[in-house]
Formats: sequence, structure tokens, C-alpha cells
Amino acid sequence: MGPDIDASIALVAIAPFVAAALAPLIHRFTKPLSGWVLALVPAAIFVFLVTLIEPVLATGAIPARIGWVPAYGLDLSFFIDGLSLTFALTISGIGTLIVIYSGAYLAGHPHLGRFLAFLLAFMGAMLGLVLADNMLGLFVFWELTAITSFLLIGFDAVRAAARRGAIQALVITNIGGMALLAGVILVQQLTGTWELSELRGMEDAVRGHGLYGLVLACFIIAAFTKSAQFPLHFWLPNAMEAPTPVSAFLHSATMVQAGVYLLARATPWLGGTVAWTTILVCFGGVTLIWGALGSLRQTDLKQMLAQSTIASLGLLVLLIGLGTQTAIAGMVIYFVAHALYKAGLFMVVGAIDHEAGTREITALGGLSGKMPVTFAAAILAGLSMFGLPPAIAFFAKEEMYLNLLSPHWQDLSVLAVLIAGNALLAAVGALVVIKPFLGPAMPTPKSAHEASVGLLAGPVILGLAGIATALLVGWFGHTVLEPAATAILNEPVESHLTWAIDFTKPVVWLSVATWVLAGLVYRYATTIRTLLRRFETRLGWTADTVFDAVMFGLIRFSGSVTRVLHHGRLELYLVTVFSLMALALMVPLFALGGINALLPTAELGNWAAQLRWPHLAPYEWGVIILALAGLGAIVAAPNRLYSILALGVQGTAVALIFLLFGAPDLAFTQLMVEILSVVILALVMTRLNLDERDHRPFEDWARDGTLALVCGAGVSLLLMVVLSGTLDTRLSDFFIATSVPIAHGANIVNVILVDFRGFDTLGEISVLMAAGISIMVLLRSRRAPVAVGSPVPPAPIAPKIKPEPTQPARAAAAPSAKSTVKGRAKPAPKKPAPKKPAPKKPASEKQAPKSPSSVA
Amino acid sequence: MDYVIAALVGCFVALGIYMLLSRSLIRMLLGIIVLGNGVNLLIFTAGRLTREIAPIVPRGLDTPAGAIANPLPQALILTAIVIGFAMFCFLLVLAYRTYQALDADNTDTMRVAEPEHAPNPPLSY
Amino acid sequence: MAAENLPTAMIETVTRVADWVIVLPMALALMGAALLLIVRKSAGLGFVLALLVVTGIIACETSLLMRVAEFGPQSMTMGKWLPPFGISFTADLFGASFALAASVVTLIVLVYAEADRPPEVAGDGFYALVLLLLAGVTGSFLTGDLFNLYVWFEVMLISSFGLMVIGGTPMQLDAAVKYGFLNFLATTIFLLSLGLLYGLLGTLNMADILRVAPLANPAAMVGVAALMLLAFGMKAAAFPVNTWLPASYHAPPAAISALMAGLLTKVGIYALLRTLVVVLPATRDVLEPVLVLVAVATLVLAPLGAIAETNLRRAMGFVVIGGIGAVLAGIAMPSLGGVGGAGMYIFHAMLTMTALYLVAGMIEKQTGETDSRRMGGLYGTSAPLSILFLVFMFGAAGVPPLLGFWPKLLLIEAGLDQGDAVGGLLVVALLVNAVLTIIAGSRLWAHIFWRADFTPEAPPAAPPGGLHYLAIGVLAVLIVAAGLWPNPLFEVVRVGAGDMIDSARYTDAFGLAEVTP
Amino acid sequence: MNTVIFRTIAPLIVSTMLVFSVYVCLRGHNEPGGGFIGGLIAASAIAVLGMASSAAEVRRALRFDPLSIAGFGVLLAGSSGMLSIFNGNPFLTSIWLYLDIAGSVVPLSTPMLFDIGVYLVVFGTLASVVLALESEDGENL
Repeated sequence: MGPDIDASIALVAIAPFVAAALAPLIHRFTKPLSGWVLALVPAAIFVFLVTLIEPVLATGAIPARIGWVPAYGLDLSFFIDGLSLTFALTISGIGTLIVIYSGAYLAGHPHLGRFLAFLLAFMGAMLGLVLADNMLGLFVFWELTAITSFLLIGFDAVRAAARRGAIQALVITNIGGMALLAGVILVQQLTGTWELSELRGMEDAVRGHGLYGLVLACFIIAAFTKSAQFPLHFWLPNAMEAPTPVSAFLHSATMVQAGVYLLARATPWLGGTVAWTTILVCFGGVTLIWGALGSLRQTDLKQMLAQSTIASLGLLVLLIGLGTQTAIAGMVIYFVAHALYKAGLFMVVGAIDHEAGTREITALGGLSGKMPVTFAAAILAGLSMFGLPPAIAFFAKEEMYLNLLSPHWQDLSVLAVLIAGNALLAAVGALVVIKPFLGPAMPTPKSAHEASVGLLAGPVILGLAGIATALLVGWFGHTVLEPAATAILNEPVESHLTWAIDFTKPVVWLSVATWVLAGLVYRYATTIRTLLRRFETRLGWTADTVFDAVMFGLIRFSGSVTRVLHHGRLELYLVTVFSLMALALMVPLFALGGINALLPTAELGNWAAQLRWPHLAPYEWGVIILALAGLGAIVAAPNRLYSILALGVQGTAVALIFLLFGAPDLAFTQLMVEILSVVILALVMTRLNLDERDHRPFEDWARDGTLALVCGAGVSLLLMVVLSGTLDTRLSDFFIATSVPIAHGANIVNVILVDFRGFDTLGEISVLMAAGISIMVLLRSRRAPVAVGSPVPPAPIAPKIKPEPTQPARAAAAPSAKSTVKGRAKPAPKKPAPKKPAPKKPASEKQAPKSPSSVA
Repeated sequence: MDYVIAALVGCFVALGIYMLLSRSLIRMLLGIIVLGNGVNLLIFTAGRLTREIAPIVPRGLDTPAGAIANPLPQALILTAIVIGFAMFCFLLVLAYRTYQALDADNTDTMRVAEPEHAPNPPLSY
Repeated sequence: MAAENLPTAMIETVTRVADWVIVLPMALALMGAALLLIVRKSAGLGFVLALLVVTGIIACETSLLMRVAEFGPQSMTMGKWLPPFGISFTADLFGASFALAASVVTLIVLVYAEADRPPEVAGDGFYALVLLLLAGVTGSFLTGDLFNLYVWFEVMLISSFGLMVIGGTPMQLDAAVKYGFLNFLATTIFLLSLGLLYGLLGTLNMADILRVAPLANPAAMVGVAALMLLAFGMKAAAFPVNTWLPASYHAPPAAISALMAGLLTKVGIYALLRTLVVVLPATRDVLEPVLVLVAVATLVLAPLGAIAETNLRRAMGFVVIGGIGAVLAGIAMPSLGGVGGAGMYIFHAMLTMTALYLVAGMIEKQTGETDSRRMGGLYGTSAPLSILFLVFMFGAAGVPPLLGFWPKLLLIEAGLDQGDAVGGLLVVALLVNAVLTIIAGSRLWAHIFWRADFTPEAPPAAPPGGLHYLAIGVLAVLIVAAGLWPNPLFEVVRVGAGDMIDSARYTDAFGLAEVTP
Repeated sequence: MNTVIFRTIAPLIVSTMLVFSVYVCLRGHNEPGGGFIGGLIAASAIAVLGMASSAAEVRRALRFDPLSIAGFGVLLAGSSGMLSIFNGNPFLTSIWLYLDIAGSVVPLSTPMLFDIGVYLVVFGTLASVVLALESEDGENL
């Protein structure tokens, strides 16, 4: 295939995004017709895909490849085989009708342009998903469908239920998405390729590997979350908070089928094992029955359809799990049939809702006279859902029952589940089609009349398509079923669909049994609903309420964890840091044997005798004692003035140490810095009226003291370990040797500062300058409150988070706020302001917590 | 003698940490200074101590006659002293401004940025 | 001259003007800051001058990046002294591209801030501080000398102090106290470890350290590295020493917190990457369990904070921390993929986290509130803000095809590739982080944008204007474009991560003098 | 502090300190001293002067805004390093000029310029801090 086909196939996935980006703009110009105009894009894609049917039939698959991230070995590659073509045609075909329908359904809505944009973007993502060859590409599109679906479900965002549905769908499908990502990467690592098309025939590399279980789990979680399998099904009914076109398109016909698509796609190399079959059949079966019963429980038409979609998804998963030729054939036919009738029925329900103003099945009746075309469309779709000939769904049922009549109990139980599920679904179909339209007319909120062309085009065309495909079943079998099933199973599949119904075969009678059962269910629908509802009430909880519990639990848990970790007390933050510092010092010393460097070794012999008092001159001892005395005085100082003086003492001692050990520059600088520090401290302290003493409670004192001692000891010991080695003095030797000859300076320290390591100094003077600016910034801000001249600081001083509840510090400052402000307003108070009560009271006393009512 | 100074470094560090853990801003500042002095002494000691002979080449010579104090740590410490002093100045003025604005010297009562009774996250969608 | 006696003291080769691009960004930023300080009182001049300087810096860094891409790591040793005696600036692809990203982010924030700053604040040294911050960040990314790194850390720190308190509200002061003490403590611990390292090895040049580190007492080296891990972990806001970040980043004006969120923690984590992976690989292996633990805890706990927090910018702070966890995960997996993922994540985080804070600032302007519980209904009224927030939030969560996805992909791949329990643990943590971030993001989105049952107390004074949208629009285009077409990034990461794992090319660039260790 | 005696002798002390600081700065390359120490001494002088008279007066006497002096110092130090771009050397490579003025050789060098820059920064910054703290109402910052 040349670049032309590459480009046009890529365009299939990209064009909807472009259209989406332009949709709000186009909508502005074509207001009443936006739906029709924008539908041209999917329509064109549909037509283009139709032209690909023949080549696909001829060659099996059309690949297309565009370079994307060559540095990572990643191409944006697509391939079109029977399976992806079936899905893509469904998506673009139904998409066309949905776009038209949306234009009519949301006519006049202020955000219609945005809505159409999301819808088209979703369609692009979905097309990309089913056409992608590269697994990462598939993942990218997979996530995009989740995002667009999130936006579409939450479209009617003022309702909390819509927001909840959107978040729920996003969270659940995102969990699946993460599993898919892990699974996809694992598969790549097992097989060395990202391309789905190359994975066929590599089943041994996947199935035979020890990580198969993990891969399987990842893919199954991904598919089950996306395709709403029990027990992760609950998000789907809540997603029906979206406008009806979205439900019709995303949550029945396409997006939820992505999981089914993934499983079908993975069948050749992931499927066929006992684990695969067991999991898929069991979960699929449970989902089928659970969804169908759930559907019967509902009275809202849309909810009925939503729950029946869950059931249908379960059915599809079950069939993929079976994995026989007939099961796969049944799955392909059922997928197409379901997409056609379910989208149609959703649109019908939307039309009823739009025209009659309600979707309650108990409040509707006798609409057939007022909405005849709608009724006709409903009947066409209903035939399919009921599985009656001449609808394509009839064949789906036939195919799935085939080969299950065997003596194995597994097959028989699957058959029973299938019959029960199909019967329940058929009954739901009958209820949806018959109840609102036939029977006595009921008063509705709006006076119902026939819907507009835009609303009707979709269901009518889909209904007709459902019949037409059945009438052309031979063609359908050849052009859709065979290539799709072949793609799934990676072995040639022959279609044997025909209208020649052989009444001697038991399969036909199984169909008849299904219908009879469905009729019975329909007859006793009200009773069953009552029973189911009673059961639900008795049960007390659903997966949906569990989600809420988990979510709120998570939020509460987050709240508690965050409050515990980020409590706002600097002192405890510092305790954490120093505890870690103690660990960082002590563990290498004692667990990794760092201390050994200081311990006497065996060769030393009688080392105790060699111990001697460190050789220090008396004045050196004097300086050290001075330093220690200064340190002690800082702690013991009865007030601030003494502690500042003590600070000067220890600083001077340090300067003396520098002087004693040959660093006059350092000593001089240290002394000057110490003097300036004391001066500045004194300058500031005369302005503050501070609490004088260290009021540490004993526990804190013990804790702080221990930490300090451990860290101090650790630093000393580590330093001694360092000193036990010899210093490599290359650098200093070099500086000493070159200072005069090359750098022309005799004071080596100064030469290092301005020449050898002048760059450090440049940074350092920048630090000084920056400190100067920062201090200026700080002091400038003094002016702000004074400028207003009011005794109470103006509003901007208070943080805006919580205007009405007192924020703690302000409350604490309230009694003394006046004096503080005065202190700022008046120049230089000679005496400290009257002694304020030290802020030492227990916190609860001052803060009067008025927790703001949650804006829930 | 290196080991004696190393032990002294430990004392400086321990006292600095102890002061930093008190909740009063001014005491914490004193802690910062003491800790900084300790670290400077540590660098000085790590460069090994030599008595009295400053790293200055006598006039007329190209290289010093005998062993001299290690000049590199001195240069590093000089940088560190000045930086530490700049930081100290900023933090001191910050403490001063904080005291003015919040009327608090105790860090436990400064709860503007992280309010003590922070609301729980809303349980809604 | 006596230079003949010491023929090996200085570098012989001639330095061309083009070679200066490695140090010019730094020099321009510093001298620009000085100039801006001098002229700070002339209204209007500051912004123009700052823009010019940053544009010049970007030009130099672009040229540097191209040179590095073409010829491999570049180095310049100041004062012509032979390394390791002089201070080297050495740029490999990671350093050069991060420096470029930093200056681009600064340029964007400058434009945004210009739209944000009330006219009466002129002369407050804002531009000088921003340039000093940029100088510190650039220096930290490019330096090849550990003590020099300490100096640039301090430049960055002190200028961020100044930026933190511009405006001087009580909340800013409280925030600055926590930010100031904890961060200064971090640099002090770094200095302490540097002193010990010098005592052990007698050198400060990174390449030289790499050469002589194996000869030193291994336990002492681990102690030094553990202290550095603590110091850089604090700067990077890794659990459990990340408490200063949520305490402070929401306090200053939005433009400033955006700049900090984009640059500061990234420098910390880059320093960790550089020191542990490149310079001290042996001790990194010893510390690996700690790294894994810290990475997992940061990845999982940070987004919980984002879920719990109602103050919008505080919540964003937790998102920033979560990103740090992802980088830590990469450092804990010293493979090409792990380091590459970490590097790409740093790049992504610089852009995306800045953008998140900027858009948060715009939301605050639009609603006049800082608490997400008191916002609402923006979806209907402000479509551009909605799109921007969504893009950046999902970008931070690593949703494809945005920029944030690719580093996560690399990291997850590296974790699975490792094939052991540790790798698996990190992968699970990364995935959990993504899901939790999505939850936090979607909740914020629902509360701020979708929910409409909200009436503001006072109508906002000044909704964001065109300049705001211009600044953030450029960022959005960068993020989306880099996400859609990440190939250049992958090229950078492939070579850059290779140079980090096998640092031969990096150390060769120094041109160390031949001295026997 | 504001005694008459103090006020009278303060200018004397201050001018001595300032001269000494310049001396310490200039001799720093060969003997103990240098820009740092010089700057610190000069800043202390300003602190003393600020105590004797008022901060505003000192500011007026200085004529230049102390922070701008610091900025100029960084500019000077940075530019001295940039000079080597012209002779094909890396940043901060020293350049020495020996001027023969009236018979005595005066060495001029970029490290000296650099050290003067350091002096100015230390002096400017600390003077601005001290003066700002000495003046009560953060005026004119």
C-alpha cells in the first residue's frame, strides 16, 4: 500500500478531531443545521470505509503506518481487517446518524457546539482505537474515549447526578486504562513488538510465559471496566445521565464495546486457555443475567435500556470466552445487531422523552397514534431485540445456541444461561416497544406529537438496516461475518448463514423456547419488577453504593492522612528532618561499619597504653572552653540579651579557633560577621517584646535533647571517620604552587576567592545582593497597612481562603492588634509596647473554630 | 587535636539543633547561627588542621617555605560564612516582620498558611 | 613569567566566543539582575529589560543545546584553570535542556506576571529576584562542581525567599517562615555533607569525585550520600520532608508560585539525579531501598493530599509532589528507561506544573476565591479556562497524548523491565498515583467548573486578561505539541540518559588534568 | 546612644573605618584582607553612623542607594570576568596590566576589579539592611 492509503487511513482517525476543534466555530454559523453539516465528516468516513471492504476481503488486512516516535521505535500504525472494519463501519455509520440526531435533540442548547465537538472527538478516538495496530496507539485512543466520555456524561453539569456519573465512569475506566497500559507494556516485553498484527502467531510467547497470568489479569481488568462487566458494571447506568444521543452512541453502541473489541482482538494470542474461558464465561454469564434482571427492575425507559446493555455486553464477553467458531460468529452478528437496535431504541426513547416529557414506562401509553413513525422505528428495532426473523439478531441467537447441545454439563449450563438471558432481554425489548405506544393513552407532561426529521432519521435508518442485513444475510455473512470472525480466531471461518430454516434442527426449537419464555416474562413483568425491587431493598446495598462508600472513604482517608502529615507545626516538621538526619548519620556508622575506622585494630597491640591526652596548648584549651561556655550560656541564658551576648562569645571563640589554626582571613571575617549579627539582632530585639524563656515541656525537652545529642554525636563521629583517612591535597597543593607564579597573589585564600574559585564568589555576592533585595521586599511590605491609616488592618492583609471564619492568627492577635498597628504607625516607640500576653495559651481557647459549613 | 575539634563540632551541631527545635523564632535563629558555625568548623576540620601558619606566601618567594594551613577550606568557609550571614539577616527580618504581622513568636501559633482547623474535603461530586 | 615552570596549570586550547554559550546564560542572568536592581525604580523599563535578558538567555541555551546534541557534552572551566582546580560548567543533554526549559518557563511567567502586577508595586525588585532565581536554577543545572552547586542553590533559595514575601501578607510571612527555615536547613545539611565529602576525597569536581570515590571509606561515603539524599530530598519535596511545599506555595501571588513550582523542586530532584546516579553510583545502589520507599510513599501519599485539599493552589502543590515521586521512582531504577523517564518527567513537570499554577491563578482571578469549595460554574462562563485546566490537570495525571504520558510510559516500562518485586512495586505506585491524580483532578474540575450552584461573595475585581491567556496559551501549545510529537524529547532522553548511566562522555568533557588519584 | 559625644566622634570613627576598609580591600590579594572583610568593615562604619545620626541622613550622605551600589558591585565583578571573552579565554580568566605611572609599577588586574566588586556588594547590601532596620518606617526602599 502506498503512502496515499496510509494517509487516508490516518485521516479517518484524525479528521473527526479536526472537525471537533472546528465544531464550535462551525456551529456559530450554521446554527439550526449544525448537526447535518457536521455529520458530513462521519458520513464521508463511512463511505470511505465502505470502499475498503473489497480490498479487505481480497487481502485480509490493509496496513498503514506513519512515523511517530522513531526514537522510541513507535509508529502510528493502523491496520484494517475484518474485525476493525466492522467496528469502524458501525462507529462511523451510527456516528453520522447520532450527530444528526444530536443537532435536533439539543437544538437551541447554548452549548450545542461544544457538545458536537466532544461527540466528534469521541468518534475520532473510537475509530482510532479500533483501527490502531500499535498497542500504545490503541491505549492512547482508549484513554481519549474515557476523557471524551467524561465530558459528555457531565455535559448537563449543573445536576450533581451527572457530575457523579461522569467522575464514576472516569475513575472506573481509568483504573482499567492503567491495567491496560501495564498489560500492553508487558506484552511488548514478552514479544518484542508493539504491533497487534505481528502478535498473531506469537501466542506461545504470551501464553507460555510465566507472566501470562499477569498479562491476562491486566487485559481482563481493562476490558471488564470498559465493557461494564459485573461487578464493575455500575458506572454504566449512571453514565445515562448524559444526554440521550451520548447514551445511544457511547454507552451502548460503541465505547462500551471497546472492551469487547479488546478481548476479541487479543483472542488469538491471549485466549483459548482454561483461565481465559472460565473467567470470561463466568463473568459474562453473571453479567448477562444480572443486567437483564436489572433491566426488568427499572421503570425508566432509558435505565431499562442501559441495564439491558450491560446484559448484552455480558453476552458478548461470554461468547468470546467460549471461543468456538459458532460462538464467535454469533458474537459478531450479535455485536452488529445490538449496535443497530440498541442505538435505535435509545434514539426512540430520546424522541419520546423529547416529545412527551417523560421516560417513565408506567406513565406512558398509546403514543402510537401521535407518533406513528417513531412507533414504526421502535418496532423495527424491537424485532431485533426480540430476536425474531426477519431481523439480523435472529441469526445471532441461532449461531450462539449451535454446538452447545452437548452432553457436557458446562455446555448445557451455558446454554441455559444464554436462553434465560436472551429471553429476559427479549422481554425488555417487548416492554420498551409495546408499553409506551399501545394501550390506553396517558396524560404526559408535554402534549406529544411526531418528532422532527432529525430525531427520526436515526432510528428509522438503523431499524431498516437491521432488517436489510438480515434479508441480505448471505452477503452479510460473506462480507462482514467471515472476515471479522477470521480476524478474531486467526483461522478461516465459513459463513453458513441462510434463510433456509430447518425445523428439524433443535436450534430452532431453542429459539422458540426463548420466545415463549420471553412472552411469559412480558406477561408477568410487573410482578417480577415488584419481586426484584423487594429483593433489592432487602439487600440494602448495591455496587453503586459501594462505590460511593469507597470514594467517600478515600476522601475522608485523604483528609485524615493529609492533616496528620501536614499539620502546620514547624517544630514537628523539624523533628522529622532531624530524625532522618540522625538516621542518615547513624545507620552508615553503625550498620555499615563506618565506626570501625575509629576502633582499635588487632595489630595495634596494647592500644590502651598508647592512648594519650590530645596534644593541645593551654590557650587552645582555653578557646575550646570559651566556645563551650558560650554554647552553654546560650541555652542557660535567663533572657534574650544574655543569649545574644553568649552568641557573641561562641562566635568569637570560633574566630579564635580560626586564628589559632592559620586562618587570619577567616578569623577576621567571622569576627566582623559576629559583631554585625549581634548589632542587627540587638537592633531588632529592641523592637520586639518577646517571650523570654524557653517553655519546653519535659517530653519535648527530652525529645529535642535526644535528637540533638544523637545528631551531634553522629556528625562528630562521621567527621572523625573522615579524619581517620588521609586528605588528598592535590587541589590545595596546586593552589599553593601556582598562587604567586601564575595568579600573582600571595594571599592564597584571597587568590582562591577571586581567581581560582572566583565563580563561587560571584555566586556568593549574588546571594548577598539577593538577600538585600529580599530584605527590602520584606520591609517594604510594612508600609502597606499603614498607608490606610485605620487602626484595624485592611482586608488584603487577611488571607482570602475563609473570610468569615476567623483565621487563627488574626483571632489570636485580636486583643493586641491595635498596639501592633500603632507600633507600625508611630515612628520608633522608645519603649517597648505594654507587655502583651505571650501567645502561649492553648490553641483551642483563642481560635474559636467556626468550621465553615461544607459547600456540599 | 583534630579529634578534639571534631568533638567540638558535634557540640555546636547538637546545640544548634536543640535551639532550632524550640518553637520561638528568635531562638531558632540563634540555632541557625550556631549550627552554621558548627558546619564551618566541620569544613575547617575536614581540611585538616595546621597550627598558626597562614596560607600566605612570604614576600619574594614563589611558594611558601614550609607546610602551611590548607587554604581551600578557608576559601569555602569564607563563602559559607557570608552566605550564612545573608540568610541569617533575611530570616531575622522575616521573624521581625512575622512578629509584627502575626503577633506571634511561637511557630505553633502561626497557622495562617496551614489553618489548624482546616475543613475536611467536601463529600460531594 | 614563571608560568613555564608549571606548563600544566592552565588549559592550552583557545576558547572561542561560541564556547561561551555555556556560561553566558548564567552571566547574563546575574548581570541582568544587577542592572534591574539598579534601575528598579524606573517604571516600565524593568519588564522590557527582563524580557530582553531572558530572551538572550534562551538564545544562548538553544545554541548550547544544539552544540551538545551535535558534539556531545560541553564544558568550560572558569579562569582557564585546569579542571579539577578551576570550577567547571559542564552541560550534557539533560542539563542543557532543563536549563532551556527553565528559561522558557521564566519568560512565560514574566509575561503572565506583567499582566498580574498592580502598577503601584513597581520598584519592589521583582524582576531582579526572578532573574537571580533563574541564575540559580541555570547554575544548578549546568555546574560540574559540588560546592558551586551549593552556591547556586543558595542563590536560588534566597531569591525565592524574596519572591515568597513580595506583598507581605500575613499568610505569606507564615509560609515564608516554614519555607525559609526548612529550606535553609536543607542547604546547611548539604554544606555539611560537602565538608565531609571534601575531607574524604579532597576534591569537589564531579568528574573527579566519580574517579576517586571508590578509594574512600565506603561507609563514610554512604553517610555523606545519605545526608545529600536528605538535603536534596528536602529541596525536591520528597516524602516525608516535603512539608514545606504545601505550607508555602499557595501563599505568594500566582505567578510567583508558578515559577517556584516549575523550577525549584525540579532543581532539587535534578541534583539528586546528578549526584546519586552519575557522581556516586556505588552509594546509590546502597541507598536504593530507601529511594524505593521514598518514591512509593511520595507517589501514593501526595495525590491523597490533592484529593483532601480544598484550597486550589495547595491542592496543586500536592500534584507537584506527586510528580517528584515519579522522578524518584526513576532514580530508584538506574536503567536507561528509569533515568530517561525521570529526566523526561522533570522536563514535563517544569512545563506542566507551572501551567497548573498559572491556570489556578487565573481561576482565582476569575472567581475572586482561593478555595475550590467557593468556586463554581466556570464551565458555562469561561470556556478557555475550562479547556486549559482540563489539559493541564490531565497532563499532570499522565493522560495520553499529553506530555506527561510519555515519561510515565518510560518509567512503567522500566519498572516492568526490571522484572522483580521492586520494579513491580514502583509500577503499581505509579499507576495508583495516576488514578488518584485523576480522582483529585476530576473532583476539582467538577467543583470548580461544573457545579453551578454557587454565588460569589463579591464579583471578581479583575478577570484574567489577554496577556494572561497569551502566556498560558504558549505553555499549553508547548505541552500539547510535545505530547503529540514527542520524538525530539525521546531523542534527547535516549542520549541524555545514556550519558547519565554511562558517564564516560560526561566526564571526558571536563578534560580532567592527568593526576594520579 | 544618641549622646553628644557619640555624635561628635562618630564621623571621625566612621571615616577612619572607611579608609581602613578600602586599604584592607586593596591589599587583600597579598596579605590578609580582601573585598569581604573590607566590605564588612565599611558596612559596620555605616551602622555606626546610622546610630549616631538618622538613617535618612546617612542615606542622603551616601548619595547612592546602597542596594544599587550592591547591584553595581555584581555588575563590576561580572564584567571583569566577561573581559576575557575578548582574548579567547574562558569566563573569569584573569588579565593583568602593569601600568608604569611616574616610575612605580601599578598592577591593574581583573581579579582586583572583581575584589572591588565584592567589596561594593558586601558594603551595599549590609548597609542597606542596617539602614533599613535603623529607620523605622521602611521609607523609600
